[in-house]
Amino acid sequence: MSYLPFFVVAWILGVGLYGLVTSRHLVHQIICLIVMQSSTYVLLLGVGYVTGAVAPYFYDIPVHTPAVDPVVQALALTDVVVEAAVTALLLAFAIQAHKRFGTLDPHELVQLKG
Amino acid sequence: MTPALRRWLFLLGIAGFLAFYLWGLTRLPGFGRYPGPYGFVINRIAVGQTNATGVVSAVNFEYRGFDTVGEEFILFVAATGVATVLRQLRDEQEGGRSQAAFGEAPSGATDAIRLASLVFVGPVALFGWFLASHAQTDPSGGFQGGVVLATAFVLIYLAGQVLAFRRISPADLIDSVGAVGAAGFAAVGLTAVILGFAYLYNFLPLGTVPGAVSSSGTIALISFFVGIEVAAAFILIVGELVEQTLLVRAEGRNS
Amino acid sequence: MTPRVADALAAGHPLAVVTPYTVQPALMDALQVVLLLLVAAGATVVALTRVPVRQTVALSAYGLLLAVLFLAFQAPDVTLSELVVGAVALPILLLLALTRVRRREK
Amino acid sequence: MNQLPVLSVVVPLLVAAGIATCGWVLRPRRRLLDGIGIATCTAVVVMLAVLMTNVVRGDEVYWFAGFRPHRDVAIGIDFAAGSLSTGLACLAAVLVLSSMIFSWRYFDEVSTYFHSLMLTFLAGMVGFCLTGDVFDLFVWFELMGVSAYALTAYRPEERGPLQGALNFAITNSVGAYLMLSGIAVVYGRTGALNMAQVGAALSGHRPDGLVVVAFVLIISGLLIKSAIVPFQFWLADAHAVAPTPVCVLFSGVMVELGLYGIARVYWSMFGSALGHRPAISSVLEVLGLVTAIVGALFCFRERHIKRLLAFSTISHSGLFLTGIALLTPLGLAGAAVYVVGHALVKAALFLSVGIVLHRLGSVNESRLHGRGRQLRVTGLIFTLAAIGLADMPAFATWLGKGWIEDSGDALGRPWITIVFIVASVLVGGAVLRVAGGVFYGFGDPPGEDPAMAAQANEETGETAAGRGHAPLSMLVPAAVLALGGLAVGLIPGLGRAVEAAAVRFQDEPGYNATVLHGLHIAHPVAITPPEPAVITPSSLLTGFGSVALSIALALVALYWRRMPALRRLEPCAGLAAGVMRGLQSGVINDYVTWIVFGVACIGGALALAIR
Repeated sequence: MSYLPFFVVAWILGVGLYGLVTSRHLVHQIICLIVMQSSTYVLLLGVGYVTGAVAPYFYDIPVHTPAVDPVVQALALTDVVVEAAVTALLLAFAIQAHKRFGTLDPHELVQLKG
Repeated sequence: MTPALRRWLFLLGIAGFLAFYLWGLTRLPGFGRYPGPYGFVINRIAVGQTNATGVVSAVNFEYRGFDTVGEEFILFVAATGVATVLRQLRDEQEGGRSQAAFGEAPSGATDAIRLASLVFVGPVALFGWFLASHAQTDPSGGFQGGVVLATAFVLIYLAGQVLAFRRISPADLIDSVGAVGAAGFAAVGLTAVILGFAYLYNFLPLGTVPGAVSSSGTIALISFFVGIEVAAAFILIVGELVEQTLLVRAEGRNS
Repeated sequence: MTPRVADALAAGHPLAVVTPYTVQPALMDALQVVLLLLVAAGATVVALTRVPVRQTVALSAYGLLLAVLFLAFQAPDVTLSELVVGAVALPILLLLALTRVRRREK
Repeated sequence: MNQLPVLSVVVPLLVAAGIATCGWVLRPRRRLLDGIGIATCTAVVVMLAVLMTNVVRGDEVYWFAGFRPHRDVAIGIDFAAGSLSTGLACLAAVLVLSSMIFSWRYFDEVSTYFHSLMLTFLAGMVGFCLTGDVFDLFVWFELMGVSAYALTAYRPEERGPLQGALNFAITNSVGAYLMLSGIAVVYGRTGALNMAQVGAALSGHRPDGLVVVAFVLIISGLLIKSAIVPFQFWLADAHAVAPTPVCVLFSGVMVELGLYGIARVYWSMFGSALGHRPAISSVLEVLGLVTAIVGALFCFRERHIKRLLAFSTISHSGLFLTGIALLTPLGLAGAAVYVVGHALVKAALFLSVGIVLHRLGSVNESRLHGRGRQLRVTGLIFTLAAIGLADMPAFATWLGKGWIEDSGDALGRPWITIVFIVASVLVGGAVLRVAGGVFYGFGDPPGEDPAMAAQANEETGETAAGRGHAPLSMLVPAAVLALGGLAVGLIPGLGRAVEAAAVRFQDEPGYNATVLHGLHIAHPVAITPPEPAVITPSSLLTGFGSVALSIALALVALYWRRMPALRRLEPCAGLAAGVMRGLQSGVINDYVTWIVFGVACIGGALALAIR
């Protein structure tokens, strides 16, 4: 158990990269990028977890109750926003590329070469 | 590069990379053994310093508030970028909006979906508002609230009211609102500078009761601006994409 | 580091603080293991599904799984974000983009 | 409290949002919009210049919201402004300012988007330079990146910009996520995000897998941004298609910021923790030298002038990395001065190409051959900047390059000088060939590669071509930048000042004490003692020699068809060109494969060396 989350992190990253490299469709590649990024959420929350501790909300529990790390959660939140922003921008590019090239296959989207 | 060559190069690379990555990951303290100190220190001092019981929000909007300024502007830039890329496409294609496509639901939407969508608009919007205004107490905040608020608008679209969607969210207005949200956050920080404190210093009274909605000073204010910015950015992005799908439909009809 | 946490960790025994959110440690462990394996499988399915529309649906389900996992990691804030973004907002954006792209192909 | 560091980031952000808010008011009032943009950039330049004078005697640390470290634990985010970081931020602001002035009359139509994006880009770059927190570094890295992707696709009505933007965005996003993984890994060990605190927590222990992995992941993201082989592919695609005023920023400073990031994390977080300086130095040096040669070769065979300049940026990025890799104060100082000189002359070159595009409607060297004769002033500026790029003595580029070579010699690595001469002769030869062919009509037009011509011909859309004359708002920035490259090299006492800044930058314990304890370090000490930054007769000799060789190479390239001995070599050149085309395939899948492979190789090499 102790290292299982980190193995899962590496697996998600690897699978995301594999999908990205073997893909023949831009939207598919964008989704693989999302998968790849999701490995960073699991990693962030994984390193900040404390066994047996509570979530860092002290509304109805005493302030000195052991709680998990709030910082990584804030970082993961930022990460989620970045993901949404980058994905939106990439999708806009993909739509435009489709309009200009008539295809979403990265192998045919080649205007610049050499 | 041929596909076979690429595959072999990739498999070789990824094997090496994963072995290397795991070499590092297995030297972490182990799951559930976060060593501190950053999070533990924050957990101990946050409630006393900010009167916010949701420590994650305190970190997001106060201790690491400057990260969030950057994050909001990333979203702002993405919305601007989407508009840059897609609006030109729209202008060159239509030369006037395709009236024919108005008032239609997206393909495949049954009446049941339309009705359900309409019914949900109010509660979803309310929920979004609740989330955005309770950053300091509950696991919520401007970001989640903003997205939920934007979802309410998307429901209007799902309900088939494209015209209504467009009327409630004219692009120029949404542009401005989003920018005001992003600027508002940055300006709250700047106000502290003008008052002679460090940037983003929490200069408002913190309230007396930890966890009350009116507590924790600037956190609630910032969360509110973030909510506006996020909602506007998402509505803008969705709106641009919706316009795109409509355009295509109009094209299909004309040809 | 908070001394209590440090001491408890050094002593190697679980932190026996009972709160409204406390879950039995063994149950929590089991839950986390199951969810982690599901997430790993979910990521694999998403990355290997080659039809973009199906992949988007898979992504939405994967977002849901991640959200539940984050709940088990005691991160309700991130759960909520992942729900609204990963499971709802991003799939909507992707579907809109795919609608646009597919119609052109006709 | 000195508010300048934060104001130089927040002011452009607020103005960007303000411009977007008042979009419908400003859109018809183009001059007002330009004026606001230029005024904001000027304000940022002034603020950063003043900050420069403040930080000469010691780094300035700014804690956001007033959260100072609590018993050596940083609970907030800090900006740590040192001489080098502020100087680089100031350079970025100067380049944004000149691009803004250049685009005053350049685009036929702009909405408010261009100005908003340029200002957020500027804020991202300044934030990246000044921050002292590693996650904050990632945030500004992303803001910079997202603004840059959007700017690359600013003319989405063409095909090239979209492909360029997609390749740019996907490769750099992969890099950003690798970097974030590295940050998370190091956080899992130290529980700190402040770079000084991480450095303090890591040092004093034996370096193990975690430290090596975190280091490699973080620098991988930055190496991708700085276009080091084998991560360089995106750069040429993005530069070739971005609007010319944006290219100035990409080449002049964005790529170099990646290298700055590597130096920053090395000398605050990992330097003393990793140890094994020779191994790290060698790995980075090999990357730098290979990049220098590969970039120069691609540069020399290119006919699309913007792409040619982009490849020369790759080559120079390799040279800068070599300077940093020596891990000596003189090497770092040389790299810093080289970056400044390169940024100024490269910006002048890009702006001149922008004028050519504006007037003649093409960037294809073959088609432009001799047609630039009417553009006398532009030709003069381009030639001056090209000589500067060929590292002519008295230019800042030559000073910086000379110091890196001196430092390499002192370490017993004479091959650095040889590689540097080869790279700068190839790059200088290519740029001077363009100058001679396009603006003076020397020699024969270079053979037209059909594929390359197709690319270059598409490049027309920025402005309606065939303008009567180039306005002063385009010529003046280009001329000022080119002359600036010369002027910086002539500043008396530059060497001593920059080397002092480099020593301070490399003083890891000093930086930590300044950030965490607020101590003022009067006499910083670097691990390697500084060598004198002087001008030796041999550096003058190599400087003039390599410029002479560049000119000779340019002449050979222009007249080779009239030399029978060289015509026989044509098939070999064709073969080499085929291989190079195959590598730079334009397919994103290939680029990501190279990233994975490259990271594995760098990681493997460091893992074997450090263990």
